[in-house]
Amino acid sequence: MAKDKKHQLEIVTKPSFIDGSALKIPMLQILKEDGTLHKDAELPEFDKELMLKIFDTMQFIRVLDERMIAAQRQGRISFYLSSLGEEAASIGSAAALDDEDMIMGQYREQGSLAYRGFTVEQFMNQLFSNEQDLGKGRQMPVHYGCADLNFMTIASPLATQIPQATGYAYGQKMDKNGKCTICYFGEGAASEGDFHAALNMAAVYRVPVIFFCRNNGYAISTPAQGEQFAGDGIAPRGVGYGMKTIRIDGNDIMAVLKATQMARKLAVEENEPVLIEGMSYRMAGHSTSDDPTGYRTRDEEAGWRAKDPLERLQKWLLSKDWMTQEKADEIYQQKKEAVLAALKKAEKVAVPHIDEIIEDVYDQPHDQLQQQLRDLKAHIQKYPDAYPKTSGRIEGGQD
Amino acid sequence: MAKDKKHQLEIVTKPSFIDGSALKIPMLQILKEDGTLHKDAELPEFDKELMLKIFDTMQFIRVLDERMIAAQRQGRISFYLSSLGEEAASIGSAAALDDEDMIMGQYREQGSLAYRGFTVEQFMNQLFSNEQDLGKGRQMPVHYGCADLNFMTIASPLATQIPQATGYAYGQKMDKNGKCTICYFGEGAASEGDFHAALNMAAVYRVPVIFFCRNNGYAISTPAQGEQFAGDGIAPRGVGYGMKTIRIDGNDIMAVLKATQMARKLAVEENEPVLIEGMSYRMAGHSTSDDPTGYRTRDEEAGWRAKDPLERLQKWLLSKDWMTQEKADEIYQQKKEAVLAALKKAEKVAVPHIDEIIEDVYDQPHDQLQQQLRDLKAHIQKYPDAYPKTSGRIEGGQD
Amino acid sequence: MAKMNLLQAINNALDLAMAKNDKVYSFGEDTGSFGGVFRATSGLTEKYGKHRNFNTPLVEQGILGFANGLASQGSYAVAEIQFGDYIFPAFDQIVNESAKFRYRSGNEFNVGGLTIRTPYGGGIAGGHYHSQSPEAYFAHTPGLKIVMPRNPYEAKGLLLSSIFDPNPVLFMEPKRIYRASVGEVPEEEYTIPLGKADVMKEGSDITLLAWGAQVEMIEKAAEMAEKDGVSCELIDLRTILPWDIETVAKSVTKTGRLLVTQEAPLTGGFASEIAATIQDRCFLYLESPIARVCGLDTPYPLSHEKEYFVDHLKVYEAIKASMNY
Amino acid sequence: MAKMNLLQAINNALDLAMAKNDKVYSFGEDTGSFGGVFRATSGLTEKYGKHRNFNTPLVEQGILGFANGLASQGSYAVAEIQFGDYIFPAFDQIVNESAKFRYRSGNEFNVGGLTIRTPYGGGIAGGHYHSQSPEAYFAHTPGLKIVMPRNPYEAKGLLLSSIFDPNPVLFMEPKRIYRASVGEVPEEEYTIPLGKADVMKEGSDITLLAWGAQVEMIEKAAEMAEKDGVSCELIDLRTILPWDIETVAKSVTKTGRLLVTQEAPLTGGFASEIAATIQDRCFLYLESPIARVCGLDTPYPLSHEKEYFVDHLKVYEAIKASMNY
Ligand SMILES: Cc1ncc(C[n+]2csc(CCOP(=O)(O)OP(=O)(O)O)c2C)c(N)n1
Ligand SMILES: Cc1ncc(C[n+]2csc(CCOP(=O)(O)OP(=O)(O)O)c2C)c(N)n1
Ligand SMILES: [Mg+2]
Ligand SMILES: [Mg+2]
Repeated sequence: MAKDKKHQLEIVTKPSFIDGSALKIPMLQILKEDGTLHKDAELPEFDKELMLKIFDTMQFIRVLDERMIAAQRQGRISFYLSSLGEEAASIGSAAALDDEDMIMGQYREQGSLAYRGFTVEQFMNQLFSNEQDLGKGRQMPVHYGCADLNFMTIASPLATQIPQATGYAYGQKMDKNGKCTICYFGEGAASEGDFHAALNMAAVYRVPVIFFCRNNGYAISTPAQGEQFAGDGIAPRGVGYGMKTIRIDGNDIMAVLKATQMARKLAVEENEPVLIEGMSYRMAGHSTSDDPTGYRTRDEEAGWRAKDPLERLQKWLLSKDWMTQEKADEIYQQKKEAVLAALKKAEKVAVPHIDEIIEDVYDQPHDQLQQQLRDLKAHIQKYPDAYPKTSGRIEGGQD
Repeated sequence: MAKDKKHQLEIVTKPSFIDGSALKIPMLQILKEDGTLHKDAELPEFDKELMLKIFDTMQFIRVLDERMIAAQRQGRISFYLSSLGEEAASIGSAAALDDEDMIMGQYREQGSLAYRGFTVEQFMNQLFSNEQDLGKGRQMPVHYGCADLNFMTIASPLATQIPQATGYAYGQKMDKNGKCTICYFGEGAASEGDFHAALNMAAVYRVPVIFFCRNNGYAISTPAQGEQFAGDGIAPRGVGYGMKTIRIDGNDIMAVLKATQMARKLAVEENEPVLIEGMSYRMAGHSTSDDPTGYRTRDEEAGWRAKDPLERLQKWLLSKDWMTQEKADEIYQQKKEAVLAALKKAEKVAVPHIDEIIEDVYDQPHDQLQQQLRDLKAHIQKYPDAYPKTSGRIEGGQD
Repeated sequence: MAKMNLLQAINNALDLAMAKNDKVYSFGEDTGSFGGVFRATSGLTEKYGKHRNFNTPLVEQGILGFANGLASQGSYAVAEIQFGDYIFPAFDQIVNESAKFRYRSGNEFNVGGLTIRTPYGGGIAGGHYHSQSPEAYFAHTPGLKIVMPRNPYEAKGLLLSSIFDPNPVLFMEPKRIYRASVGEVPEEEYTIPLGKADVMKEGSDITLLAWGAQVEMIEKAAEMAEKDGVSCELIDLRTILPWDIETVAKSVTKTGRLLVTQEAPLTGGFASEIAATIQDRCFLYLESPIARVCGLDTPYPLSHEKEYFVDHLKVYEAIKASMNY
Repeated sequence: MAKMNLLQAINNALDLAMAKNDKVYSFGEDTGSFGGVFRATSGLTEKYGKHRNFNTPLVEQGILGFANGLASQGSYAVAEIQFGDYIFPAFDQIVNESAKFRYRSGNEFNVGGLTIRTPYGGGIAGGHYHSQSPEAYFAHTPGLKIVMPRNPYEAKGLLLSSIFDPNPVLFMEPKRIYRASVGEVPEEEYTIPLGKADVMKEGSDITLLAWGAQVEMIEKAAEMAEKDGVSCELIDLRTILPWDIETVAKSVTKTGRLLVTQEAPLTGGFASEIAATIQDRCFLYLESPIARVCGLDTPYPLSHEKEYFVDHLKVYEAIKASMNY
């Protein structure tokens, strides 16, 4: 039975309206923009191997993003969406997790997936919607998913994955498997009703979930501050839900690592859901369909380029002698070649067989679906030139 | 163009997770439970006439609620939902407004409507769904509405009116008419996605709206604390949206008046949306369909009975000599008689004519609807005994 | 066998499912220890604990978002929406998420363990926000199954099938007959296959098709028509999506006439889908137009509920019209 | 007259509406000074200020909640949903609120000033979350009007009618032909009445019915069929709800055959409603079953878009099948 909360409230006799100024939330930063550590900072747990793996992954994603934006311009893929400038947020947080923790992303977290071991070939197969794509070519580019790597398939509708993460984490808690769920989303998606539902329910049920908001300043053309929200970003909302909350420099790999490591402990050991707000900036356009010059200045972009997470990490690695410039260049070169090779290979792979069109609607296609497929194949066979990608591979006559 | 907010953030180098304890919001109380004023309290603006009108309205609503619960038990109406114990919140806030401000309620704000001058006959016509009901008998009892009194028709889906209030207030702001909108809802409804949308948008657009949350401890059987939310109620959410916020004793008519008067000033003069959380208790069952003994204790109810808003006000009025016990008894008696008389009258009024069934779906019924009505009337005429409420009033043969 | 009403049969099915598999969870607004506003989940918290049957905050989109996530994790999530009229805030989670979860992931993930229970329908003086029959809103959505039982026996068997079916199922409960419909129900577990209509009674002149609470109307109307010498074949569709075209087409091929009735408004209702399909499948056999006996194209009114209600008299009149065409 | 593409025609209609009445407001995600992801609202902020054409936060249920409230206040609220696929979070505000606002209040209040604009449809390599045609989801909702234009001229006239129509209107824009469809459009204000279908071409053998972008398919298919000697009557339905039964029934009474095509999946689509109604109205005149040429009952796939697409070849084959029945 519920406690009568009211009796515990402090009483005042003079009205005073509080507002956002009642709660200013600072930002955790460990690695400064110049690549040196704050003196008194509390460091995350790490070793050389971990930091090199993170660097390697960041470099890979940087190359993949740059290369695929170009590939889209050349008309080789239909669409691309890069995580330029936000690599620390996704990769650093993935590095703080157990590989069996579930990842539920928005669409700009290719870094987390790469960190888990998704291969460059797997990326390419999805981007080219070919028959080797784990998603069977059904979704637009960058909608990755992989059950083996505990990376939930990305879907376009925004914020829907947030309450799903609460539910997934509930199952983990009930299974007592010591795992948690991390859920990424943008500050724009945090305006959706699903966000509100998700965080409130997670706090009520005390499930092991980490909500990681990438506040990158924009939702397509809409600036966060003043047009997406009027308050002090997303973090204060966590306080409202009674949830552990922290704001971090999302371009600081150390802050991301540290906060996520601590959040995971809270989640898994104390069933405390956690909200992390990572402050960052979307360096590229929203996607290849977007041109940001219509809504923001080059100056603003330049200001943020100085905070680049990859350069920052590289400087630190160099200063620590865990990396040399030659080695860094070599990694870059090697990633470029791998991406190019995989791209060339993937674009030659055929699209899925037409039979796949009715699979996975249900666990088994029902009679009407099977009939619809038969009719479609008969039609394709009548007009093979009109459907060149699939007509050549329909066997015999009408089956 | 958006400011780069990030540069204004304070930086910390040691992680610390904040939570609900970072923001404890006190409760404004002016009139104590014993009916005396807090010594140092800041009083609202009022005069004798206003306080007597408030008292009169509270007494009316108390009688109406009690009498209609009984009427439902007798099978005279199908459903009722009382505001027992929460009269101060709705009536006190309505009393702080301009009569041309829009009221958008949830369903437990009959007090606001009565304060505006909805007559006992008008209440009864709605409760009996008769042909004099302004709502044409289309909705369940207690779904009042009245354009003349600027009281938006109540609808059952929860929380939908909250973003509507934001939109309504936007129109008021654009019209520069100096009016505002008040929007009531329960702490349960505040879990809906529409709540989140509404408050965030109101803060972004700076519209003249007062969000009045009646936190009465329950949503049907679900206790607020711990099962509806884990945080410190609804007020801290306002802070998250960057909105002026205050928590008050919802059973204290003075606190309600004071907070709403100030909120209205903020809304109308400074285009500041305001969130008020009024702490109260739903003394009766959720509705006549509910029996609260299944989910809460008599003790808990008794504890709250001691905080009754009507008695509290009466004590204060008596102590101030603005009221005598005889006068109070007389008002009570008079309300009882008025309610009974109106009830007897309204239950004899016929239901709306069958022609009304297709009206107001669109501004004009289209051809198919007119055909459907003709068919229905022909059918009723074939089986007049099966549709006794309407069959007697269909003119002539098939028209 | 035991006498149960429809609510008890549903409660019993939930009980058996939760006993059988401890990854079955039941939740919704007020469904915890209180047992739900209709009491469909009563006793489950006592038996299975507050982590397996529990209250949710008041947010339908959250209930379905949570349920989708829980199901994708491998659990059986049985979510109650308090009234069918309040399912619309969850529309996106159902139509864009539940229904497309498997397809969009190429079967890497699925929410097959999801079942959504919700009471639907009119005749309870509920006005337009406690009376809607929203099945057709969902029937345009490949990936979903939709099930609507007509009585306690069917409800139990179909609900057990729905919970363990490897696809998301929307299970709509006819609340008008929650207590009124009483019948013999085996106490042990049993299932009724989804996607199969039930030919309740054979006949030769006309096929009467309904689902859920509306089945009572074709039964009563058929009784009246039989007295006029009309031989009616009665079919309960049971599953709205994917629906059993074969059984209906076979029946209409035989009788030459089809009447479909639904509580929901005519336009865009599921009766229209059936009529469209059957006129195609049975074109040469039809002796009269397929009749749809449905709600008016208005919201569900309160004071004119009796007039609005699609009762047996309206069905009976439509049978006569079809026979006399 | 000026040459405009469909987007320009819409932009022009918005411009004229805002110039005519200063209580017309336009808003949505990214629709402010940026002009929307398709640029339908570009230039409006410059002309009418940031209070009349503006961005919303990213929350469709909020956009519609806000729009309902604004319309109930007496304003003309023109809300854009960025893609038809993302309208579902607003489903409750549309189906339970906009549609029932006038009815439930006994006409004390209404949201007649509401117009919802949203691009819909496939053929743009968008996969199942940028290709849906959700009109049928709304067509089961008395109180709403649904309008879908086929070209720039129609789009402008119908949008102007929609904005000032005293009922809430869902205006669905065929995004595949936003730029591809170009035509002569008068620069001044004009309207095209809602609820009236357009008989684009008369014919005697078969009636071909479509709406929005799909009209192009019946035009192309008719060209092919005419070469085979089949005389086609072409109708653009224009308004899906309430729809123009009379015009369609009259045509089918004459031709004896009806083909309806839609982009959306077959089951539960609006073509089914049309088939159900017309088989009833024109039973004795039909020479072959009413043909529905529709999307498969699957989500809209990406790599098989061409195969999934309901193209003119599929329509043409269905014409032949109907003629040869
Ligand atoms: C429900 C829904 N509404 C709208 C969109 C269209 N849309 C895609 S991305 C986007 C902006 C998202 O911004 P944010 O959440 O901040 O993430 P970011 O792109 O900045 O990483 C919008 C409006 C969508 N995908 N889903
Ligand atoms: C969208 C929606 N979901 C569920 C309901 C059913 N319902 C009616 S009242 C209620 C509880 C509301 O509680 P609260 O908002 O706290 O208001 P109170 O009744 O306490 O005044 C519920 C669940 C509804 N009317 N609408
Ligand atoms: Mg963003
Ligand atoms: Mg409450």
